[in-house]
Amino acid sequence: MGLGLFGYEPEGATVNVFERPYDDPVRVLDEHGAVVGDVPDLEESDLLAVYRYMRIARHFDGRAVSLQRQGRMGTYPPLSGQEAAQVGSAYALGADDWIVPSYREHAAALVRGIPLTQTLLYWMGHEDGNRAPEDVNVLPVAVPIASQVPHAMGAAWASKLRDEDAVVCCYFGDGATSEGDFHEGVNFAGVFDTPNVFFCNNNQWAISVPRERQTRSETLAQKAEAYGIDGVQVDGMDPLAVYAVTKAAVEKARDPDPDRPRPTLIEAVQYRFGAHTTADDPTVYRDDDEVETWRRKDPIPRLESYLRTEGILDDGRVASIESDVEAQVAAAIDEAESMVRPEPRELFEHAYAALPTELERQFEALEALREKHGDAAFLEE
Amino acid sequence: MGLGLFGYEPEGATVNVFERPYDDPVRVLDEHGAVVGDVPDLEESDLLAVYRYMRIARHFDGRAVSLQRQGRMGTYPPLSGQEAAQVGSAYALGADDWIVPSYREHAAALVRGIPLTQTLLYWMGHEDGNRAPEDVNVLPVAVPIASQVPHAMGAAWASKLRDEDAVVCCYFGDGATSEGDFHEGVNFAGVFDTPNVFFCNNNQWAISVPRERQTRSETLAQKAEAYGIDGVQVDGMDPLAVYAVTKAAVEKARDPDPDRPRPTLIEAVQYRFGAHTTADDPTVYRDDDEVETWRRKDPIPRLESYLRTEGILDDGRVASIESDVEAQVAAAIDEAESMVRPEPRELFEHAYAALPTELERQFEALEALREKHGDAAFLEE
Amino acid sequence: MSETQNLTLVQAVRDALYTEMQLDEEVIVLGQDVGKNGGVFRATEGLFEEFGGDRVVDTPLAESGIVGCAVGMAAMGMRPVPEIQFSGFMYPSYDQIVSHMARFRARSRGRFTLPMTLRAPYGGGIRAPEHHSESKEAFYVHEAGLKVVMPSTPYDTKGLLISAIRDPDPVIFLEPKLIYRAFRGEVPEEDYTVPIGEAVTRREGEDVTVFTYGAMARPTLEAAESLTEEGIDAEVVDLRTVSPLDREAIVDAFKRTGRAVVVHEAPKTGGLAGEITAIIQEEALLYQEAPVTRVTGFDVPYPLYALEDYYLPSVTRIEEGIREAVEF
Amino acid sequence: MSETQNLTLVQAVRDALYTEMQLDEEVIVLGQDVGKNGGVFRATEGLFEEFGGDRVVDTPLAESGIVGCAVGMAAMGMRPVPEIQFSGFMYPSYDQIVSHMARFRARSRGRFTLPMTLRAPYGGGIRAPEHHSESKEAFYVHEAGLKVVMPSTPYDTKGLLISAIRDPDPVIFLEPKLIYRAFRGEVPEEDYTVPIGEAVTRREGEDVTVFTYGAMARPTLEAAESLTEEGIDAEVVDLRTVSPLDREAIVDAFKRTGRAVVVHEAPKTGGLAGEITAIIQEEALLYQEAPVTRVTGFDVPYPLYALEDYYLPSVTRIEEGIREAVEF
Ligand SMILES: Cc1ncc(C[n+]2csc(CCOP(=O)(O)OP(=O)(O)O)c2C)c(N)n1
Ligand SMILES: Cc1ncc(C[n+]2csc(CCOP(=O)(O)OP(=O)(O)O)c2C)c(N)n1
Ligand SMILES: [Mg+2]
Ligand SMILES: [Mg+2]
Repeated sequence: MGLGLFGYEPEGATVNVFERPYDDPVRVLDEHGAVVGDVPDLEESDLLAVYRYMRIARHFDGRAVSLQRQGRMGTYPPLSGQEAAQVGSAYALGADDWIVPSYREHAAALVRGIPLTQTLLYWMGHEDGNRAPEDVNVLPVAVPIASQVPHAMGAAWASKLRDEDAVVCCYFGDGATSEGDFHEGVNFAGVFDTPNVFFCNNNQWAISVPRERQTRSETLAQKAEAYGIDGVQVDGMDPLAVYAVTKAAVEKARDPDPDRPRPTLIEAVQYRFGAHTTADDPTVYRDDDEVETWRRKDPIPRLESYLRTEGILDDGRVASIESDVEAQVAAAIDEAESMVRPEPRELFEHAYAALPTELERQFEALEALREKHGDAAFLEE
Repeated sequence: MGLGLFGYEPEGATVNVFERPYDDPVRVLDEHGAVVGDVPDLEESDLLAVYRYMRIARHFDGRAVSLQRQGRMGTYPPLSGQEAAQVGSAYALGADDWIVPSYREHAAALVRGIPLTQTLLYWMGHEDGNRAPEDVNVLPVAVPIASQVPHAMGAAWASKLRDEDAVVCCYFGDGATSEGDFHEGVNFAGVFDTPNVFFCNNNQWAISVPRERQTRSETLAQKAEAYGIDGVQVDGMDPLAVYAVTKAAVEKARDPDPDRPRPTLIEAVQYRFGAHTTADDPTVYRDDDEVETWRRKDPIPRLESYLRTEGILDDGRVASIESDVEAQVAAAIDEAESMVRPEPRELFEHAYAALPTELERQFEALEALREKHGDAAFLEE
Repeated sequence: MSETQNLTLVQAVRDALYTEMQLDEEVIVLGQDVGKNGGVFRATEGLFEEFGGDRVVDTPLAESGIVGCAVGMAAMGMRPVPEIQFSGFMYPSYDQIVSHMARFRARSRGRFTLPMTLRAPYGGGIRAPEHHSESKEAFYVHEAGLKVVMPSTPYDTKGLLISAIRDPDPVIFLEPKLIYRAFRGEVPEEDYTVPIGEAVTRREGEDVTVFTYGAMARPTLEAAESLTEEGIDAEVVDLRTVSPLDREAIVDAFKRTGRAVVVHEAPKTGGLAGEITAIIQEEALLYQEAPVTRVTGFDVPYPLYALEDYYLPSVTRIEEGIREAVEF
Repeated sequence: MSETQNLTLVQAVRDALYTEMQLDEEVIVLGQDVGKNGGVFRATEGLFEEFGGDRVVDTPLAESGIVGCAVGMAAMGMRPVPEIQFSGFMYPSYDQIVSHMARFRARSRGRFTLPMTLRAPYGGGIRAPEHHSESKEAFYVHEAGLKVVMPSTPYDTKGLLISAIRDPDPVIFLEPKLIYRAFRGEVPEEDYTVPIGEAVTRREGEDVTVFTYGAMARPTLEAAESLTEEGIDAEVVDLRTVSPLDREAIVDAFKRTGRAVVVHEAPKTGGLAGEITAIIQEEALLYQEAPVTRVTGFDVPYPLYALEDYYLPSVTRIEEGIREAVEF
């Protein structure tokens, strides 16, 4: 397998990423990008892709926040600081694998094939933004916290029952671990030994509630004990460590070792640099100092510095990536903003496979009113 | 404190009941009643009381099952085999402490002061059976599995916030640990460090679903890890071990050690000898052999044999306890059966503190119908 | 004509499951005690032996987990049929039901559909403990995206359950446990469907139309029969599906008599009788000759069994309700 | 007369909490982000600083835990006021609400009562993400043992919330977040109560009676005002409490005009408009001159914000509904 110290080694090596103490996070790069662990076996093009995705995510995030400020988009949940966790993990999945996101996984979704335009549309209030293209294995955004965890388990169970290879990676936050659905979903995964990766984005805060207030357990990774599955902590701001750990978990889920559970709970320790959403003011509940401390762990300069050291990046390539990224995000925004407001029919269209008569009538009544009064009759205020 | 090896020793002894491996259950008496651990410091009268309560519970259980068979009672959940866990734990509580039961804790409720007559009435379908006498600190029977766990946490929190001394002991089964409410309630207890004892009656089965199918974790006690609280396994068919462990947990909850969490999760390993309820046929899903193996651990002969060895019991005292117990249970049955069917007004009486007009009208309509047609109008079929 | 069997309602449930599991590998049954034990009401009896533990699955005791994982399986195109042991234990999964099961299609604009059927026995009258007698169909009818079916005969049960399992949308299938074994009916051995969303007239009548469904269909028919002695000729319409309601059938049947009674065991306030009344008066007020009478459970928690006979609509109460509508 | 302040509706919420916490030590506020953050809508702003972390408590992210532990505290005689951040996130606690909060008194025959108040902002129109715009009061109205309050003015909000906190029974207090800051009103500084269960007439009128509550009260009043130009004189009744409904007020107000419209943003089928219609026709059919018109949300999942204006009853839609009732 070649993942060395961090790898999942079915041959029975004694040092195994799943046998570390829960409070000893897997690390590959330190805060300055110096190598402090086993570098996963990635091609140069892959390393560049990871870097590039993180840059897109960061730039997208900034643009989205300002679109919201300008009234061109609704409430938006920023992800800055969390790029490594999202990109590193999503990049470790195979083509047929699935992700089951919460509402903040724009970068993971992008890696898995959701166009930026759709993410924008979604936060601009268009239902279409939540429709993954046919060949993209991403379940819709789940807003009720932790409610997607049982879905991920069920999807993985379907894969197992059908003798398919797909592994299902579920994202959720530190706050989500307090919900009953987290417990029930992960427990099911243990019992039915489903090919799941439960990826916890521990960004230290659930809106204003700090991690210590969610639970008294020292780590979130150790919650795996309650389900008899593997649990591991990783430096969630180290894209290579996240990649390595997720890869190991995915491989174990796909090709199970008879002695190990297929499911893994990964706690990716990280920080959200910005507000919870554009509706939130984090200065009310947390100190600038804390933010500064975590900003020093920023995953992007970290990987960039490593890639520069390795000779994979230099000023010129960085500049060209930068302008590509800007162009790509700008194009997505243009496209999203050029979409027309959906037709009212869309309210009804997908409630059922075939519209019940009463809904047809309600739609007709709406149309009659539009006919009579025009759209202004609804859009007032 | 004097509990020795099993005790909670705030002075900082190194061997502590809460620092055992999760899969090493606390034991005091072996299956034959021989002493294999530290006997808790109990007066002779207390030992006899524990014995006597267990005998009442066993006898009551048999009578209740036959009342149901004879159509004199509704569905009833038997507890035979589980007397030690219920009596040993309830007996360890202080006068002001509370219990929060599920539906099978008739023996624990009895120890805490719920008259047998009320338990009978409840299973005979009378609401009054669920009204604890004013001075009895027992919450009503909770039928939805695990839903009482957050209540127990809230009650303990109230005690803490009011600077009171009461500890709250919550009972639930092995199956209950799979529910979200177990997770949420125990997690809250960890975070708010409430004076709680979470007492899991692991009787190996949740109706037909075996313990191994509930969760992949090796023990239920280890689920405490997920909440940063203490977890301990105890031989749930050893009344003295149950007493000792519960006592330690209660004392820790009441007089907290700054270095330890107040809440404890106790897994009492035990077996239900009979059916899940009188509506269940366990032969469909479990082997007689298994039942036989566990019957050998029967808590009653075990304690009896210890008490005989200690000279506390002899044939004469056993016989006199036996006839007392029979008389007591018979009297309770007579009393319960002499209760008249509640009046229909009882349907409405306690829905609200003051009956809303519409409910008053609904009641009047019911009475008018009774007036006109007599009770037969409702009781047909 | 195909062979028929003489089955109870619960046997018809089992037969429908068996039939669909035979025909479609993607159908799996999951829930508490549905496997080796065959279900606490024997609705899944023998399926575990027939189809094995991968298709008839005993789950941990966690309703939100059961419904939630079925959502995930269904999103992948399987046809899970989760069972909740009693409808009173559906509430822990309420978020999964209303936030996900109902909305996955709309949320994903049809990319993901949920061909799942959530079964649960509902209703009172069996001398059961607390929470085992609930009839809260209104909780699901108010949420768009769900279909809610409540059969009253073995024939309908099999046909409707097969329709539910084949339906591209999620269906909640509430089974009247009071009449699980109350009587038998002829049920074809083959697979057949009864369409979801169609009411059926169980008894024709001239004077008044009585709407009901599920376990209340029998006492309602009994009341209608017995009132012929008093010269009252009541029509009885069995709704069978409570969401979406068969508005056309309701309005047509009402217009023929101008008088209506709705019978259900759910509490009155916020129950379906109110909705049906509203439909009638919004579409047929000018035909209305009397107020719609609601014969329902009372607005109180369902009692323990010593008082349940007073709670449930009895034949006498239904008769009174019909008289009231006729005599107005 | 006591001093008054000019407050928004959300400030009135805060003021009620502040007032009761001052007066009664047993009142505690708990929920997600209610502490240091002062609530995502600032409904608990400053309370943490004033009363400390033992009485204004940030909880873990677990709704069933929040409601369930409040049940336990209330059973011990405290008066907890749990907040659920949005009413669309009450569903994970649905079992605690309907199986316990509603039934503890009845179950224990009055030994244990639950003087708790569950607060949640409800309703649409604020351009919020999915699940943040729900109006599903009907889910709670169908369960006996609960009271459900939905205020529409700052004055009522403070008075009703104080009543709720003092009520011996559990109250669900749904706050119209659309109008949290839409306008201000005079609110006494002292403690005062507005009785739960009493509707109020907001506008007298001769031709038709319009029933509404919560956030829809404003557009309804606006529609009523604007229709005077057409010579239509509409009465507007604000229900304020939706469980128990003020049947007397509903029936009396209806009898005066013989025509009614019910306006709510909840979906139509199974919504309160149906129940109100049923009440009217069961008590006042002979006064009825037109079908009761329901102006409600549609029977679809609440849309993302690009379409929400089409979903919510607008002034124009309400006007049309009133015209329909008047012109029938
Ligand atoms: C069931 C539910 N309760 C409450 C909310 C409101 N809410 C949205 S995000 C959030 C905090 C989530 O914290 P966490 O799980 O740590 O994820 P993060 O936002 O930090 O990524 C809350 C309380 C919700 N969406 N769903
Ligand atoms: C929420 C809920 N789901 C299902 C049931 C039905 N039911 C009653 S007891 C039981 C098994 C409980 O097992 P366990 O927790 O181990 O307790 P035990 O009965 O063994 O004491 C089930 C599934 C219920 N009462 N509540
Ligand atoms: Mg977080
Ligand atoms: Mg058990």
